[in-house]
Amino acid sequence: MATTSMAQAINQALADALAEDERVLVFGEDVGTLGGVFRITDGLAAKYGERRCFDTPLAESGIVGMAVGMAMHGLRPVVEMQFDAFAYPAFEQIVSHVAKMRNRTRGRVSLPMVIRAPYGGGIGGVEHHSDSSEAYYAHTPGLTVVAPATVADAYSLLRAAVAWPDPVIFLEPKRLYWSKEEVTLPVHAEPIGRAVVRRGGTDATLVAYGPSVRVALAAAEAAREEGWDLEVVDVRSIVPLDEETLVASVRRTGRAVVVAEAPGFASVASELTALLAERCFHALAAPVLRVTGFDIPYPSPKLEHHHLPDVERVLDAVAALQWEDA
Amino acid sequence: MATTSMAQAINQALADALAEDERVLVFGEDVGTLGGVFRITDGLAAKYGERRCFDTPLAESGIVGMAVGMAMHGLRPVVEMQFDAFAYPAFEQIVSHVAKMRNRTRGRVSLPMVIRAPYGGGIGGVEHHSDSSEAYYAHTPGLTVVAPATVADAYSLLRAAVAWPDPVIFLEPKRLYWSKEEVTLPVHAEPIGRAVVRRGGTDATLVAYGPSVRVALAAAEAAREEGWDLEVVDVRSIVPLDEETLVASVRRTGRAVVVAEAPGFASVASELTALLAERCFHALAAPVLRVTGFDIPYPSPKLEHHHLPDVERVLDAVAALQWEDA
Amino acid sequence: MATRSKAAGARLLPSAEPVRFIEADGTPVARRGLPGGPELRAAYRALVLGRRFEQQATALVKQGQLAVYPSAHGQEAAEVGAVLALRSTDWIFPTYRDSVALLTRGVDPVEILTLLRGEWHCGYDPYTHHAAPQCTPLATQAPHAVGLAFAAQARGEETVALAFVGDGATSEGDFHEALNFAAVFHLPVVFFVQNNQYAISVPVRRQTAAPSLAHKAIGYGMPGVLVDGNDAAAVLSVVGAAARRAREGEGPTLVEAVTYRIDAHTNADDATRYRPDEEVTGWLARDPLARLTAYLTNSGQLNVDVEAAVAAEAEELAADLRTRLVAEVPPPPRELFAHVYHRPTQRLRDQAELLRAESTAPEGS
Amino acid sequence: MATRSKAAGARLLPSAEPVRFIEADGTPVARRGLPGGPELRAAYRALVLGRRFEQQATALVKQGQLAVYPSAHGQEAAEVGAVLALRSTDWIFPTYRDSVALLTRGVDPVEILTLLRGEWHCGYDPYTHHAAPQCTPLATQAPHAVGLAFAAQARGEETVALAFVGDGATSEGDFHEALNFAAVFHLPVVFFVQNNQYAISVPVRRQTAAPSLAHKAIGYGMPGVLVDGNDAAAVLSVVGAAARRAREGEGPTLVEAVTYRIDAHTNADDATRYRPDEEVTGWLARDPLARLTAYLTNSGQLNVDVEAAVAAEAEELAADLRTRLVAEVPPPPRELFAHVYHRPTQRLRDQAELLRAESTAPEGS
Ligand SMILES: Cc1ncc(C[n+]2csc(CCOP(=O)(O)OP(=O)(O)O)c2C)c(N)n1
Ligand SMILES: Cc1ncc(C[n+]2csc(CCOP(=O)(O)OP(=O)(O)O)c2C)c(N)n1
Ligand SMILES: [Mg+2]
Ligand SMILES: [Mg+2]
Repeated sequence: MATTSMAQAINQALADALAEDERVLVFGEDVGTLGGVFRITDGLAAKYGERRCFDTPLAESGIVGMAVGMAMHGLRPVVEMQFDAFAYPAFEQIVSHVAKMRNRTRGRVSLPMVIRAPYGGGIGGVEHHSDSSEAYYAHTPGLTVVAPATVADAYSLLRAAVAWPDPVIFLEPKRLYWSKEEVTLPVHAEPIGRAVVRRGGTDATLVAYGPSVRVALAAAEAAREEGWDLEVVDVRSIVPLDEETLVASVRRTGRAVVVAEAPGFASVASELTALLAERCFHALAAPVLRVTGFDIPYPSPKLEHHHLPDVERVLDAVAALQWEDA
Repeated sequence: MATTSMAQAINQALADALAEDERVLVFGEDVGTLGGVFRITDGLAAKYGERRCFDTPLAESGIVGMAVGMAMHGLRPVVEMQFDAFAYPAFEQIVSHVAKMRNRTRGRVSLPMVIRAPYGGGIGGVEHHSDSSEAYYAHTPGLTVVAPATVADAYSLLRAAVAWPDPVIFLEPKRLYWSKEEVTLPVHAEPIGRAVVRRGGTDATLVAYGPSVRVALAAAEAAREEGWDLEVVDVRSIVPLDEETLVASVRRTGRAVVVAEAPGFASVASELTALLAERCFHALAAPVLRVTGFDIPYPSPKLEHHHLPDVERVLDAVAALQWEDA
Repeated sequence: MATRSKAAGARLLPSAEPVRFIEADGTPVARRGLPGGPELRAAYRALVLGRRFEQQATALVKQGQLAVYPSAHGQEAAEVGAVLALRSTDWIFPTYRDSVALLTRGVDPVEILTLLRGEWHCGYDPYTHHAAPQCTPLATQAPHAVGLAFAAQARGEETVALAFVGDGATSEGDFHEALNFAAVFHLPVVFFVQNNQYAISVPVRRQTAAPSLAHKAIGYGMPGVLVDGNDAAAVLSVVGAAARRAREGEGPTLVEAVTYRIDAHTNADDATRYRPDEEVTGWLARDPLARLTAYLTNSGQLNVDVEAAVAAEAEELAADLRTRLVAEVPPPPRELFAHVYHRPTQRLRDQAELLRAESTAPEGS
Repeated sequence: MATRSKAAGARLLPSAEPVRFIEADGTPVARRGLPGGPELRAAYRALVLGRRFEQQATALVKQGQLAVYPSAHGQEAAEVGAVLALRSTDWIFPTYRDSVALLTRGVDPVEILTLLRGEWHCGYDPYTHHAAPQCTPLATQAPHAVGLAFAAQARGEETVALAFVGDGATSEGDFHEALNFAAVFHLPVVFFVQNNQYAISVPVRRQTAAPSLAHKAIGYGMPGVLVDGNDAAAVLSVVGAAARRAREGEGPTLVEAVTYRIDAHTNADDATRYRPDEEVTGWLARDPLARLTAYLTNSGQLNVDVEAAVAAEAEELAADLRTRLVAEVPPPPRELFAHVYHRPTQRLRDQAELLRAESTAPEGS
């Protein structure tokens, strides 16, 4: 067992994909010579050459649009958006083409491509460096949206994403880049579309994905002191969503809190809450609650800790699950 | 009382705003000489001059970005996106600037501006002409998102939007442009942020906005035959949301169906469902159900009727509200 | 950035006047460079077929058979010339306006009209024809052409990618980004701008203050060429040269074809609201088909037999289109869920089942 | 589109060599057009203060007082020259890199650093200083400058708007759209591109294949000017002329200031990964402050007393900044909800209440 960071795992996944499949290309802003501002593509240009890993001019719509044309013609582009807020210039390409090409052509033209973006907050980044934009993509039919929470998943889900026949938005929780696990790569590739129970429990279910999984696990740990035995489900793949695993857990525990960093309004957390409330209606002892970012622009570094869901706030929500009714 | 179409009401609202406030400007693609592809700005350039209502080069990010600069410096731009799917090129300007400028500057720089877009389907439009993009905006803190459903509201809410101190995304249900009402303009301006009960009822609440309000009303009418007395709430302002009116209605009826045209996943309908499920938990006799567009790219004209929520589908959902439990 | 000299730049500027081989009345400007008989007769045939197709499509709109039709009447020489200058393995990236280009490429007219008939978003197989789906969001197809050219080059092909772009669409950010990427990566792309003088109602002088759209090329370090878009011979030659450059590894070219949209933007548009009739009349006198016909006839390269044969072929195309189009049925509703992903998600399967159940439920239940 | 002549276009092209008034060693190239003593001494002062500010900011990063600092070391002449060429009522639209421009505009250094200290997104009042918030999403400030210029013109003001843009940011679609809008509406805007040779790690030759960035101007029908960005006198003069043109109703200008980013992109960046030390050394020899100092001293326009006074002022600025910055406290958490809308929505009031309740709850409860 080696100690591996999430950044290393993603780097390794890209390297292995480049090595195994000559159709794979990695490009974006500063991903070549520099190896990316987070060093995720470090060494790839040197090892696989400038034709396989390279820098582009500074234009995100151009990057994604070019990837569309490449994917149409037999390549498997993996592009990096430097931060997820800097993918917004590419929004039209993503929504109107990336998401729709297969459907538009009745399945004749598919777009096997991956758009990677470091996402989420908690790193003390100035404005525009801490957005969580998964809701925009999750709401757009045709996109596959994946957010790993562990080092092993970062590797295996990225490998799965590169091999996936459809375009994948791959959201890398940037504050976990330097988090480490004992894991030897390559790990067996988990298929896209399966949630996982990270921790079994009987009293209530915490549902989370990406950077919030750690918060949920820490909250579950802390909840033991309060006498609550909490289950934690890691969604992993937002689209397609593994409803069955989520529903089964909440039907069993009868209570649920959804934890996510993005502003809560009209969000992925709204969706998870709505569907659990609907599908677990008869099993619920309390309403499904949400702990999300506030409905505000992402705050400055010195204020972000107020905004981010933390253990305390999750425990407060758990406490509000009407235990007296039980 | 005059018979007025929604298109006329919006035209009149723009004309009255131009007449009353010289800081108001109307611009976009084809809004000047042509009067807009839906003729919404018909006659405005002729009446108020080319400096108040004019055509721009064909670039939506430029249009919205220019409006930001104007709003910073004392004007009140009202821009038209030709169709809501053609606002996607402006997404970065909208999310990273329009929505954030006031907050960024601690309230010093506000952006009183309106982005109008014909939205929704049902007009037999080819690809990209029938999107419903409200979820993208509703999820973005800092934007006010309004969707009128009636001729009178189209007038009064647009007047309120132009006078509003914050940027407003004004979504005009294009398939209602030619729908008419007996109404004499100007009508008393409703403030932004209030939902309205369009039809009282006791058995269940239908929650809708924009083009779906008509569907909900028609369904409520049809439901009488089945012996159901349905209440219909028109959300009108998605952000800020009048939770109290919605919650009060559903607490009273104990049942709810949310109707919206956009794909349902991670949508405004998800939010409405989640919050009603949470806040009305003890009053609910059945889960809050959703009737939305499918999670697919908007279909071609000959297939769109399969996709759009219709009376039958709403009635099916109402039928599924576990009446046997009541 | 290669060199900083003004001269280096000026070399990339377009000529003052558009390249023209044949005058509006059919008189050849010069013989040098003029494409030969077989090539021009092929263009003639494509022009006739293209125009007949357009007429038929317009008639079908009137009959309610098409949801909408954006006509390229007046622009046929540009449409035809650009496509015939390419190899059939070269890719084209057409817009909603470029149905004649697709017809010239050999796409079945019925499949071209699938989109406008409202049955599906694209009726033809892009791979069969090396033609991307007709693109509606303006300028967004331009970076796709760049990416395809990149992939072709990476795969060692000689493929060229040609992106059709309207004058209005040159104002979009994607146009800028695409040209820049093509130039920086030195890719085999031809950006073919049809300046038909209008973006719906907005005239090109309100679209740009530049001396010409072709002048934009220098800002990317690629050559810009102005060509008379109503002269099929000139378009063939200019696009042919651009494609040759691309194929020989000399990078992208920006071509501006100066032409005119004779009809309204679409049948739903009323062009009298924004342009005078005289303007249209003036351009009708520069008709691309009449021009080529006159030249070929005057120079003895076209006789009545060929003319009659092509006319008959055109009528047959129109008749066949009418018959087959009305017989077309839209895809079954379940197909709405079939192509969103490589296989439908559980959620989509549930939604498909809901729809199926509705349609099989007894009426009124 | 005005005229179609090649000449009409070529007039808009930049000169082959950047405009330069003072050589790197302080020798004047020519006296003609050289700004006078008072103007250059003001520039000298601003350069010294700017450089001292940068040093202090870099030191504060090392002490953990700033989250990040993107230094403009090496670019001070461009920063200072562009601002001093304007009137104080003209608006500037700076990026994250343009703190020295803000300092030159008179913004309190503490307020400049609010952003980078992580306390709020913008620390100064844009209206007090006619300076937009420092902009991070690349090129997005350019259309804002266009809109502001439009509004100023509509209100009958003489205001000019100047947008700072990096070389990398010229590749973004918003750059293209902004220049086009400014030219079509003939607005009083100066697009001031600081070509500091890199966009983080990407050199400008991978950003564009154009002869120069200034060559892009012709594609919009506006003049493009190349200027030595390390020569404060040249920048003052070129931007001054562009602002004059703008004010006189002659429309926008694109200025490319050729300069160099001596430091890494930010403190978080490691520039040795993508550029050789010699390159930096070469540019250090063209230092903007040394150049102006040499010229002013050699020509007797600067004496040791003035030099000492400015140096003292710079030290005072740095000391004051240190003291006041560490004393700064971030806004109270409730302010997170105060400015999202003109008044908080019910939802935001609820969220503010949640946060308030948390902070007043007894520890561990
Ligand atoms: C991004 C985007 N914005 C707006 C539209 C709506 N629209 C369709 S065609 C058109 C005019 C296009 O003009 P031009 O590029 O000159 O092409 P032409 O129609 O003349 O062939 C507009 C504004 C669109 N399709 N895409
Ligand atoms: C839209 C967008 N994409 C990416 C980034 C990330 N980013 C920040 S600075 C930078 C390089 C900018 O280079 P340039 O425009 O030359 O300005 P400089 O930093 O050299 O002053 C990049 C890629 C961003 N801020 N905005
Ligand atoms: Mg046009
Ligand atoms: Mg730079």
